[in-house]
Amino acid sequence: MSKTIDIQAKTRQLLNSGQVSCVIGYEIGPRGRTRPAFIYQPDDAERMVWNRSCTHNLVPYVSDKLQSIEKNTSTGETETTQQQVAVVVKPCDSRAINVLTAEKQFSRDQVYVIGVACEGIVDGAGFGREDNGNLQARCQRCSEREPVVYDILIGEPQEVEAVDDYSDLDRLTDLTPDARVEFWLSQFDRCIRCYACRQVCPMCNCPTCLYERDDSLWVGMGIRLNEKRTFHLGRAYHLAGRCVGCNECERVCPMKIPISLLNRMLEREVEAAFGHRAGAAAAPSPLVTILDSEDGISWTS
Amino acid sequence: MASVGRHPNINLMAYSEVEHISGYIGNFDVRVHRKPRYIDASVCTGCSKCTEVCPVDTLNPFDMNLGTRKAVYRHSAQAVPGSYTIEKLGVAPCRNACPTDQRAQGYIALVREKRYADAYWAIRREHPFPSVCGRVCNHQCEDACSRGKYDEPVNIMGIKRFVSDWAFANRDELPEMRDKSLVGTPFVHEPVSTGKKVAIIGAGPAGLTAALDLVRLGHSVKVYDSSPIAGGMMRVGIPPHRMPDELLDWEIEQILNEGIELQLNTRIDDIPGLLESGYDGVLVATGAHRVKKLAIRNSNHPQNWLSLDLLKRIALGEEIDLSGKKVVVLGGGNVALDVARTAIRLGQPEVSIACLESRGEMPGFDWEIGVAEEEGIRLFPGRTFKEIVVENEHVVGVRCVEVEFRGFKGGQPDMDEIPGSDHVLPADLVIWAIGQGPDFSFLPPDGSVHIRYPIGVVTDDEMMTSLPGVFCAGDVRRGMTFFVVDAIGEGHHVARCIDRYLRGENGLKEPYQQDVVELSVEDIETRITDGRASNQPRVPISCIPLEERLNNFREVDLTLTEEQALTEAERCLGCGLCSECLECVAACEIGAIHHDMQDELVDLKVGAIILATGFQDFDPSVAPEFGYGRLNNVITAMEFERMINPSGPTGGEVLLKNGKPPKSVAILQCIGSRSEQYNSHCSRVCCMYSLKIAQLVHDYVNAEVHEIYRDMRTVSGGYEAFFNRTKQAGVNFYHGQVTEVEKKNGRLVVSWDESYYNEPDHVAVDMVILATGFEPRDDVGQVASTFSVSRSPNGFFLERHPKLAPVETATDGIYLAGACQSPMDIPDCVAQAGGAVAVALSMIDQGTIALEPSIAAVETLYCAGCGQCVAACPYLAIEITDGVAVVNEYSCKGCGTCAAVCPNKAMKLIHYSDQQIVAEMIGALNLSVTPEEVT
Amino acid sequence: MSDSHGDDVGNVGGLNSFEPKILGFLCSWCSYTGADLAGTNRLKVPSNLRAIRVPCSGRVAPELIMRAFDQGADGVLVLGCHLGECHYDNGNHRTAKRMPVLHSLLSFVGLEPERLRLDWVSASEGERFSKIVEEFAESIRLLGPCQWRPKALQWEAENRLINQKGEMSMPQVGR
Amino acid sequence: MNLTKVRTGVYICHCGTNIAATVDVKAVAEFAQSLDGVVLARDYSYMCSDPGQDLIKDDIQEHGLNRIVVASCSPLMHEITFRRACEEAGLNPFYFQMANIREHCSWVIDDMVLATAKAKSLVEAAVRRVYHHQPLDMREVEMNPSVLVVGAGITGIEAALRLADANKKVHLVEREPSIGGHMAQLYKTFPTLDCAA
Repeated sequence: MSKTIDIQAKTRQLLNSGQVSCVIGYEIGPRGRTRPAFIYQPDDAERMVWNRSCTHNLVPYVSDKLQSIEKNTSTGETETTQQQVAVVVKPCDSRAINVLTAEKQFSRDQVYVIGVACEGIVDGAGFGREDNGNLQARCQRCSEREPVVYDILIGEPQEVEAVDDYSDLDRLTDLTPDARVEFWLSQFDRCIRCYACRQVCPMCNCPTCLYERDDSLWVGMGIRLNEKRTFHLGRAYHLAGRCVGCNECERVCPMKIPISLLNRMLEREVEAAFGHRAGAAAAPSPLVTILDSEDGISWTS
Repeated sequence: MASVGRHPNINLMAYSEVEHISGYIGNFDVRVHRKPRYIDASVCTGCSKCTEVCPVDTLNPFDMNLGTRKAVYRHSAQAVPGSYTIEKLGVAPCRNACPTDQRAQGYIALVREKRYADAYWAIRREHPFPSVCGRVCNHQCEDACSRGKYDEPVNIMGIKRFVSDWAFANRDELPEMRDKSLVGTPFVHEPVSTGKKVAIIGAGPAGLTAALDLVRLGHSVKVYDSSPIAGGMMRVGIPPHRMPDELLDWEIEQILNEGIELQLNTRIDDIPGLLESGYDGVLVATGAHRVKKLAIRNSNHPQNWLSLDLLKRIALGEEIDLSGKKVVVLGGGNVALDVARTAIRLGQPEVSIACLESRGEMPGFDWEIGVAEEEGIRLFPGRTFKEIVVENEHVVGVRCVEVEFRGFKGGQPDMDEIPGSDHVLPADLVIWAIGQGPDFSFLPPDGSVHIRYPIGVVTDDEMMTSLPGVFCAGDVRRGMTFFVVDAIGEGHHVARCIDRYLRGENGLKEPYQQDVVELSVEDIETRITDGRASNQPRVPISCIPLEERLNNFREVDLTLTEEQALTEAERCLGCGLCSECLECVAACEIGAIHHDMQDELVDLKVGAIILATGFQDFDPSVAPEFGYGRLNNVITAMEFERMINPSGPTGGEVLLKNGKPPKSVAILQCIGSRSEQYNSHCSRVCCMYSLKIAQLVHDYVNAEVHEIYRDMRTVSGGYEAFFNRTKQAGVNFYHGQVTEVEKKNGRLVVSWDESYYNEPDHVAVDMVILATGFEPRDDVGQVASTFSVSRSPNGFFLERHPKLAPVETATDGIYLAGACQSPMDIPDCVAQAGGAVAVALSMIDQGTIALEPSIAAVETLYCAGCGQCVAACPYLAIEITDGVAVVNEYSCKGCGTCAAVCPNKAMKLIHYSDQQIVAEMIGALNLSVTPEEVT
Repeated sequence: MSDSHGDDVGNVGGLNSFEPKILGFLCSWCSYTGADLAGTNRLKVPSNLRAIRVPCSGRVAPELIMRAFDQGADGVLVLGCHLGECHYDNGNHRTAKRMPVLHSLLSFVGLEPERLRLDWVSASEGERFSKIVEEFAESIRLLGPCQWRPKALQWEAENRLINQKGEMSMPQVGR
Repeated sequence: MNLTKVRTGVYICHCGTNIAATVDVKAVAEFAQSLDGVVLARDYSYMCSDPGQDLIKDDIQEHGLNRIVVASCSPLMHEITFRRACEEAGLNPFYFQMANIREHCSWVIDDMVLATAKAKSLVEAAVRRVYHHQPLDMREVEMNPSVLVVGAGITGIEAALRLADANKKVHLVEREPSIGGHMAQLYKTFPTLDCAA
């Protein structure tokens, strides 16, 4: 319980001091489910809560909240102090902040980061099915229990021995190419292009997504199988070296498509080739910078 | 050539290289790196006076290493620009390691030429006390000497002592010191007075060095010292058996003769008073003469002497007799060793040394500890002193306890006493030598000069104390007793600081430090095999036999004999090539030589670039079958060119190794060309220049000429006639492919096969000339990537089109001319030069240039401002302004990398847009006509 | 233009002498000039290659390559200048870093690794160009026609998510 | 891209026998005629010759063509020539695309059928691409009149002097302390054996 009290106290203090105009955190919804909360007034602070179902990655909301501030400041009020937004982040979410600051979506001093030492989120969180008691897949293999970037740390990060051997990928890499085609076609076939995965992803910040345009240069508007496959592969490639592995895309997918397999395969590939871990530091993705000598890549087939 | 130097439109940048270019046709930004000549080209008249005094000889690459030249040289007889150049490879490690920045390689090079007087003055220009440092220095220069990586370092200290002793011996006939100007300042006959007065307290190494430097800078200097003789620790700290004092007195006398007032027996107590009484600056250089004692029982008993007191009384000539006494010297450093070896000479008493450190870690020189033991001094290392045992007012011993000592931490010894190791060393005289500290009593009592008690006076990084105008240098500043050489180093530095304080910005700057030369073992071996350094082992310092040292203060170490000094000087590898002996600075009357010149970077804006970087000759040493390098008198064509050239190394005489002209010469063609192992291309010109060589040999050397050729390629007008003229002149021609050149009974036998006319397949001659072919320069790859020019299979630069664009490259605005594009003779080079100029002019004279419109363009509607394109652009042509990417139209060259990395395809490359490429792709893949009827 | 996804599923090439359709992206400063040089030297180059000229290999976006396979290409060959010789200084560095990542993504999803190849050809390497295209065409011919596009269309036809009876089929979730 | 507005002219070049020997130019022209947007497809012996270029200019005027595709040699050779031809006929030079059916096709493929098939797909690719071409103008940029000459051997010296005499500012950069290069080392030079200085 102490984390909730600390977060509430911090929220009240930030809002009272006027340092931030909005605090993004978690609250319990009317039907008892944990959901994102946007607190503007100090006395709403007690709505803030922290429990083992705080699964949502709140970083995507930061840009929207900052935009809304710019709007009202630009309407004539001479807003001198640099208005900030506060956001509650788990260790995996915190890496998203580094990636987005590297990609100039907002500057680091525009965000007051409330880092929480995470003990892992329970499986089934967000859907009111928290009963089966074990952790989400991403938490079982996660050993980074302290956010990489925070202005205040809530709670004591414990030392956790967890190994990420990417075993979930081996199941696929052992198959023959044809079997893999079959597997993925069966998965993509179920996709209904609702774009939930894109909406929840902090890295997908394009104004109008390439795969939602009507010039049908890349993908038509229908839900033909090769178009769906192109959308998923294209999005996976765009996340290479940028995806922080918060796995929200897979959680929210109504059709249960194992999207994280694509992202984690690329995560392993980029780490092996360039020693780059997305969001570990505020650095651009290695795919855009020039080769330096120790990159593992000497592509002369 | 001369017209190039004087043409108003040509900005000639010789001795320079292009480091980087960017931009595009019509608007190239070029960065040129100008290498330092160390001679002001605009001032140098080419009078070559500097080469007359330069002691360093090196092989002359212009003469294909047949002749030698000096370190300061003119590139060639008709060089344009005609200015001389000094070749420096960098700072020699010995100079870099020396606290006084002494240019050891300089005076060693002068000794090597037996110019001992010049060597002495070269030392004295920057080191006032060679006799002292020739004897007692801790010679860091020898530890850093590159020779140490091969066998043993050069005996630099020994050579320095030899020079100073020689100068002392010949001091009456010594020529006047030619160049008294301070190193780093332009040459002046007499220093120009600045009207500033400086008072220096303390006539030790630091004080006197600073005094000398300041006088040479034109300030008037007065030195005060409380003791009756000048020299500080050099005079009272070093006993006569290590340093006879008449040498030091002579050196101090010479310093004073340069216009320095010395007032001895004067203790200055009122430093602010000096400033008021007309001195513009004061330097405190009083050293560290207060001997320390441990506060143990009876340490103040009269039979406890202080180390410096004994040495001072000896220095002032007092007769002391310690025969029959038991003397114990406390302390393990150099001062303790000096005291012990002095004591044993005063009547052969029983002398022993007791110290804290263990035998291996005693701070004194290892060699001197050994000598002390030889002279009968007993060592009791690794113990501390508890009490001076006194019985009926007489000292009888020192109670000690053994310790396990681990060095000093924060000034306190870190040790553990070994229990039960208590014992008494019998002694009736104890001499303290555990360390010295500065005496601060003369400083103003109001504490206006801050000190860090007990260490030393506090100074800022301009060596100034807290009292403005009062400077401090030497042991009084650093507390710990250092070596004489460190004090001299501080003296030089504080003199520069005072000069800057007195004269503001036209004060003397800190010297610019070039990088240090690092010789690999291979470099060392080649310098020895080239004969530039001898292969002799190091000559050690010898000393007088043991018996002659008893009860007298004759100097123990002997100086090197002249032969020994010369053999040692021969061993010096000459690391920096130019030895920085600075002889040339004085020799150049017009003052054009500045040894601290620095590299320069010049930025230019140009419209077009013409590459005419040329070729290099094939090096036949990689082809053993021709015998080059293996057999005498097998030379390359360029070596022949230098020999027959009257301004060449042999003055136009073609000579064999034995000095006689050859009677028969063979010229072998296609060396390194048209072969699978070496270069596959034909070098085009060797046939013709071989004919020329044949005629020259025939006419000037009147020797029999045999030319072995595979094909006689007389490619353009007049060449066939030239071939016929050569034949008529009586030159013998054999067709064939040379297989080997061997030495048989004194003559060189060339044999070949594949002969058409089955003539003889071998000939015996005196000399063989190899017509070596052309190949790309070694660094052609690096030059190609600097100008982003691609290369043809044989390595030369690749032209845009072999027929339609021979002088252009794939990049607009960058043109090729001459042999850098492929081997060609002089007429072709001149023609290509004209061609490249014509194409360049045709571009430039248009005034404006039309560039392809295919550059990047942003659809701001789709741009998320993520900046991935900014990181991807090789030309930094994109910026993010208010959240959206903006392309700089002029620096974008249209490579399209940004269009590929943009996740949202907001970035478009005009004329290569995604839409156009996808359409092209669909068309290309619509193989609507499948060739069923493929046979 | 609308029939850009023309269903030419049928004429995938004669059964006996399968002629692979290979799409080439050639950078105009080095590999395109190298290809021209192969032509002027009359070297033999398989006819399966269809070259598209791009200013730099850095221009070849991964989406273009995925679109090529989607369009029915049997093999995609990207040729650029050797590292360090790029006319645009370091444009080809991005290609060198991007291709292996794209390559592993596509083979992870089932495309045979041999169908995509990146290589460096300089303006004077005519023989190297013809050797690379020959090797590549031969390796694609061994693999046979690329099933990437046809499989997707055929899979979709048989396993329509909502079958004719209107029930939504939810095959077992692959975990 | 509304097809009706695009009127493409396709020209297949024989290049003497260089192309016609292994590519059935007539079949390719016929195939081109059948492509969308192509109103006119011809084959001619030497497109880069003046009559060849006049063919294009006249067709543009007479048939109101607004796209031109020429299937002949490498664009690195004659793209500029054909662009100038379009420009002279009043058509924006960037409404033009080339298909390389010589260096990439006829010269490297022996089998007539395969070469013709490849030529056809290259032509189709060019035709489909030219739909999307935009009218563009070359960018005008000021030229800096000075020249950098790297290397001061006989070639560099000759170039520098010529440029300087043409009143251009020359920056002559030489690595050695003096100019002269290899020639300065020579005594006499062939064939006239005159002095090398």
